[in-house]
Amino acid sequence: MSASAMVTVTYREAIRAAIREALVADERVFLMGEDVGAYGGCFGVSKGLLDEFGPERIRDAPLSESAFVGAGIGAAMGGMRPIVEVMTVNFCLLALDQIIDNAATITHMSGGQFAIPLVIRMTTGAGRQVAAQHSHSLEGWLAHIPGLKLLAPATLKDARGMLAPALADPNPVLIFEHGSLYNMEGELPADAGGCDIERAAIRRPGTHVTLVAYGGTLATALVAAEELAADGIEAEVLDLRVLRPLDDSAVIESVTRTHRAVIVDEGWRSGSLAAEVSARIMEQAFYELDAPVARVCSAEVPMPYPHHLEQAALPQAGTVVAEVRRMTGADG
Amino acid sequence: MSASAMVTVTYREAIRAAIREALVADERVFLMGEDVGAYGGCFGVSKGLLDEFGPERIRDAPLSESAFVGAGIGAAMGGMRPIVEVMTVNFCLLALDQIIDNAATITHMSGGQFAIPLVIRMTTGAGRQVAAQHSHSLEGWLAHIPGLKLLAPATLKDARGMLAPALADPNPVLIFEHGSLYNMEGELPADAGGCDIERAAIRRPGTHVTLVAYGGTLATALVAAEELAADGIEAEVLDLRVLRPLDDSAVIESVTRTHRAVIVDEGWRSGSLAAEVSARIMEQAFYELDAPVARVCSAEVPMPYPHHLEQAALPQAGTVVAEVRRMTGADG
Amino acid sequence: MTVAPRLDRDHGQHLLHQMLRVRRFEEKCVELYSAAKIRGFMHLYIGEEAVAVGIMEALEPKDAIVATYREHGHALVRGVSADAVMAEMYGKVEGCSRGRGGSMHLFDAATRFYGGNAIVGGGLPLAVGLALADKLQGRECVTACFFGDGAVAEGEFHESMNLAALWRLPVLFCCENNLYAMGTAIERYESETDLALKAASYEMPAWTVDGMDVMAVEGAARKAAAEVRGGMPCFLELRTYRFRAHSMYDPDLYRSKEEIERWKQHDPIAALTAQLQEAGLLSAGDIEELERSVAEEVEAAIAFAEAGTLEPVEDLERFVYWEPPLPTPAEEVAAGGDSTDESATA
Amino acid sequence: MTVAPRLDRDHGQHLLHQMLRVRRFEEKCVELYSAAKIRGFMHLYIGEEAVAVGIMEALEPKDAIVATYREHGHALVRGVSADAVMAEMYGKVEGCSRGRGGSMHLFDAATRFYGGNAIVGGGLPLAVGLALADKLQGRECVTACFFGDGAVAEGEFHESMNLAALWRLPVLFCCENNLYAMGTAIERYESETDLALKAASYEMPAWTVDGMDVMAVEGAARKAAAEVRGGMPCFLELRTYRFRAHSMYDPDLYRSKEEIERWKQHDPIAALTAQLQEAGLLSAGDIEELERSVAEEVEAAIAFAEAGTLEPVEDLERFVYWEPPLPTPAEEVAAGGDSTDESATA
Ligand SMILES: Cc1ncc(C[n+]2csc(CCOP(=O)(O)OP(=O)(O)O)c2C)c(N)n1
Ligand SMILES: Cc1ncc(C[n+]2csc(CCOP(=O)(O)OP(=O)(O)O)c2C)c(N)n1
Ligand SMILES: [Mg+2]
Ligand SMILES: [Mg+2]
Repeated sequence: MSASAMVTVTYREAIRAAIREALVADERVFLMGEDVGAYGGCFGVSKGLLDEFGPERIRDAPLSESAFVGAGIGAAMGGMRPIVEVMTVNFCLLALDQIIDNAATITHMSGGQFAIPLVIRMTTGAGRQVAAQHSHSLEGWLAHIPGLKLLAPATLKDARGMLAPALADPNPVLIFEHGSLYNMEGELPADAGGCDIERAAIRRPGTHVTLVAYGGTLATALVAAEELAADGIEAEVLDLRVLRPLDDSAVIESVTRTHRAVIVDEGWRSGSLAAEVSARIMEQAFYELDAPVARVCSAEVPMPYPHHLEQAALPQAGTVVAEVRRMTGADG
Repeated sequence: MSASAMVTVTYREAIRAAIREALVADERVFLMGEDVGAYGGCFGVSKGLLDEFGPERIRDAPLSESAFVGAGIGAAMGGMRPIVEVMTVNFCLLALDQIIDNAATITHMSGGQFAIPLVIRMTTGAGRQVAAQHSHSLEGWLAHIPGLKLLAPATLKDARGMLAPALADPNPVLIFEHGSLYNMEGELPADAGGCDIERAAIRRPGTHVTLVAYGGTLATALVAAEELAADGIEAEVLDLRVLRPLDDSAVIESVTRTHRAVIVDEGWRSGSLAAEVSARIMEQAFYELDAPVARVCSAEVPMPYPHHLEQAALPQAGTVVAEVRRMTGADG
Repeated sequence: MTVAPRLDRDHGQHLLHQMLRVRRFEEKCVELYSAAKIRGFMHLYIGEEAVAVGIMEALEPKDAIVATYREHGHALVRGVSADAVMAEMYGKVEGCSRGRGGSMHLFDAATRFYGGNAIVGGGLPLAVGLALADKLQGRECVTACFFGDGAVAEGEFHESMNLAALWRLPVLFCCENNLYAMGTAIERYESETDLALKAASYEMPAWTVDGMDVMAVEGAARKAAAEVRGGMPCFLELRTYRFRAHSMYDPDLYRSKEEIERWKQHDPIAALTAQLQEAGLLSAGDIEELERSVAEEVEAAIAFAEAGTLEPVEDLERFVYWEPPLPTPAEEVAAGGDSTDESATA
Repeated sequence: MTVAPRLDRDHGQHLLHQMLRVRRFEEKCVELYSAAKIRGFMHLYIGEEAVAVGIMEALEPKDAIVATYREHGHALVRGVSADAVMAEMYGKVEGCSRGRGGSMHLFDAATRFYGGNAIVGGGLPLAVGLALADKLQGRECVTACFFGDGAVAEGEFHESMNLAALWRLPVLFCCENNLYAMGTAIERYESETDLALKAASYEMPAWTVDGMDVMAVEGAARKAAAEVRGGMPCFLELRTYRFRAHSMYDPDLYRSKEEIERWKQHDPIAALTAQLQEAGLLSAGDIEELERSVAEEVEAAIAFAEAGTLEPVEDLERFVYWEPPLPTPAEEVAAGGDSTDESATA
């Protein structure tokens, strides 16, 4: 297979390839988390890696989120390059003290003496009827914490490319994989490598409105944009990619051209990342706006189990379309 | 002492009086937390209560934040009215799974079968040079969670009055006491009782700009307002009081009159409650604004120990004044 | 600890009936899952029925239960009707959690069934709190808290054990040791696999019980519950095994077919059936009758669930905060005269 | 476990010197706190010096240390200079954490001193991770993790003990049992106060040691450290007592004056002094000389801190993310030839 050949992969396989590559490239890298080994990862991401790399480097951890996340921090300080998998974002609630008070803080608190080259991966998001305790979408909320970097790969390229630069980063980097994306399939160059982990990306250019999305909502925004295009409304879709530090210049630059914005965010509306984006547009592009910035977020309810209620709680393309029509006066 | 006599009390004493009253009034009420008993409470709030009510009702808990917060939830479901003290907001990071996945969720997840009449008190905020791990201001961040109610008493009256209605509420209510307020002294009626826990309050009327504040930043906003008044700028100071559900109608009503707003918030800027308030003004009062809404928040840094850096990191009245001058064109 | 209660015909058949109810109910659930009637995560209790059935025998209606996401059996045996459980799994308003919870979040105030908790270890502090409430209110109740072996590794286990022992709270800790936490075998995540030793380090009485023997479980539970009512929390390690995968998503590749087959030799239902037959307490006709009544109950539950209603989308944001009393689904069901209530908690 | 190492003149005086350094340093800190030179929370180690001094004797420069907010002693004895510690408490750039951390957050990369953690139990997972890094990189190092008796109640203690024992990580768990967690006596928050039993439930070797006897601590530490280097984590319960209040804010009303006085009879410094004198290994002149050199060190540290610089406010947001190598304050100090380094880790 030539270097530039394209291969068909899923999001899951892209992540696995990135982990595999990191393990091969650097002896200091290891993967640790619940069921990453014998089970092959709760979502099958690490399938086969135990056989290839053995139990020291593909390390099944007890149900002890606080301790193994903290151990990842310590191992990073001790010279390793751990990839810690917190099975899903829901369980990181048990490890937040370690993440916030150690990972995000020790570099500063020590006056810059210690780097924390740690990567924490988590599956996030709802949509599979797994109800209130298993459907959190907390990445936007965690973006509040200084000292952390947060990434949300929404494309195959990002799934494949974000891990390497995250591991090379001397700071704790949290990568959020949206559960609905694992089976997404597409083409990637066989030699696809790292990508930048600093900038937002325009996924669809447009001139009438900016749809800001990330992770699980990128697809929603793209669907909405297609629908709007049928009406002659050209929406620009901006994928934040990096949730902290936020690439607000990309947002401002786009809104300065389109004069309108809708933020599509799976987090609960109040205190969402969408609120932060809205506030930054307020502060940096108020005089550019032709209409108030709108948010399409999750309903403020613990996720209900039934399909129809779950879908009603999640941001839908139809709602985005309706918001845009309302703000462009195209609704009647 | 007649019923309407005024007494001089501190914020600490006002809270103690409220706790005492609740213990006397209702056998189901008990106080549980680290060092609430023999030590008298980390900040002296519960001093004397152990002697008066005994160790069953003033219950010293082990260093086990997750378990005793969860036990408070269970006890509330079991018919009690627990007041759980998490010594400081910093340590609630160890109990967030219980707070988010049980306290905030069980009522919904059970289809409305179970009420959770629980009160959790925490000291919050910085300003005492206790450095990064002990200076968090997370109440605005926690306001993201549906199912919780969050209160921030910033006055003696609220310190005295918020507990009773919080205990009467069938939902988990978190009360955040700002550490800098405990020694605040003033007058209260001897028979001061409960107050509403639904509405924001105007602490100073004004016409030129709305300063939105809560908890520890109310004093900052009031100082700024005084300074602005000397320049002929009349700032309205709105104390949010309730961080969830947010009384946004009060915010919108005020901004509709003043056409300008600055939000003063001790939380880190990105993803702060101030962002949410700004976004709601954007959505509900965009066309009323004469200038973009501004935020004065904490610098995005784990709190440094030295006094001068800590003060530089915290929202200061001078910064608020400068923001207002800038947006009113009064800065030169 | 295998003080076997007296095995008479009625009691023996009652235990068998309860285990069969769980087994057949869940077997149907598998079909319904394939038919996409049930969705989300679903965890089967098949193979472990003796645990819930044996423990519940020692509980009274005033007692409380806290369970995990693997709790269909506990709910059914406790007396939540099969109708309400099935409707819940269908996401219907008539479900025991009004359809909001699904398989992992069965709740029922009427039988003091406090969930259905899907965070491993997350139910333990709740159980401690329920027991504290009972103690403070002078009620001589037991709170039975079920959790897996995997939960023992969580910090909340440790904190909860200490609180319960320190404050002498009436909690019956029931550790369902099925030797695996998802795909990780216990010896790969616990440095000390004798779980009773953990309890000892909190000064809490503890016994290890053959969780495939319903009579042994009942005996241990009765003894432990008596201690608990006397004011001393107890810990039971119930050695059991799940015959099925962890959840419907699990390809079950981390353990051998032989191991599963070996354990199936200890099927608690087959074992009790044989024991009763040997003792002449169970005829072929009895078995037929038990199976028939169970099948009827399950079919009725499916019909009930199918006929149930979906919550209107306009009501999406209800129950985020508590609403003043309306009749709960469980109360409605109870008012309709659900007869499994008494038998289950007898 | 009191295998006393040989008590010769040099070694005995060295131990005494180390304990005196901590004691006198902290006594000065109290004055400086009253003078508002030091602020925030400050927790004194006075009375507990034998623990840090004895343990550090068993450690080598390649080993790592994780401590709590009560860590002045650990830092000093480990070889972080008194200058750097004092400057840190003054919040000066010359401090061992550049002034950003203060009393509770002493860090020093040069001596592998990983803080200074003010969340009770929060350091334990870090220690496990540091040990894991050493093990994976084939380094035969010990990570000594200090924590209080109160931390034993936290879930993180349990999770960390299990991880270390399960993976056989070279962690030396040093539980400084001073009988109180703030104002709560151990029997009021632990159902089982024999903490060695906790370790047993993870299959981890454990000893209880008289923490007021520096020779006993050293002996136990040497034995345990040897085990740890051999690949088996160990747990030491060091029975000690703090003579002062929990922190500068604590009115200390939860224990009796008599209890404190009784413990002061076991002052580790007085005890070693008497022991050395009895054995003829310490003259009045020696004591004078030790006190003089310690006083000099402390005075020099104060002068150093006073002369230190405050970080410019413009630099407020530095170090939130890691910056490419500049010489750290500790390296600058080390380059300046700080002589306590060798003696402390010898
Ligand atoms: C805190 C937490 N971490 C991880 C998970 C994912 N998870 C669900 S069940 C399970 C295994 C639990 O094993 P065990 O406690 O033995 O119960 P069993 O499923 O065997 O009944 C895991 C890892 C979870 N639900 N909660
Ligand atoms: C998680 C957490 N909860 C509460 C506190 C507040 N606090 C600080 S020290 C302390 C007592 C700790 O006691 P112990 O572990 O015995 O250590 P000691 O202070 O006696 O050395 C408490 C409750 C904290 N720092 N962290
Ligand atoms: Mg299990
Ligand atoms: Mg202590």
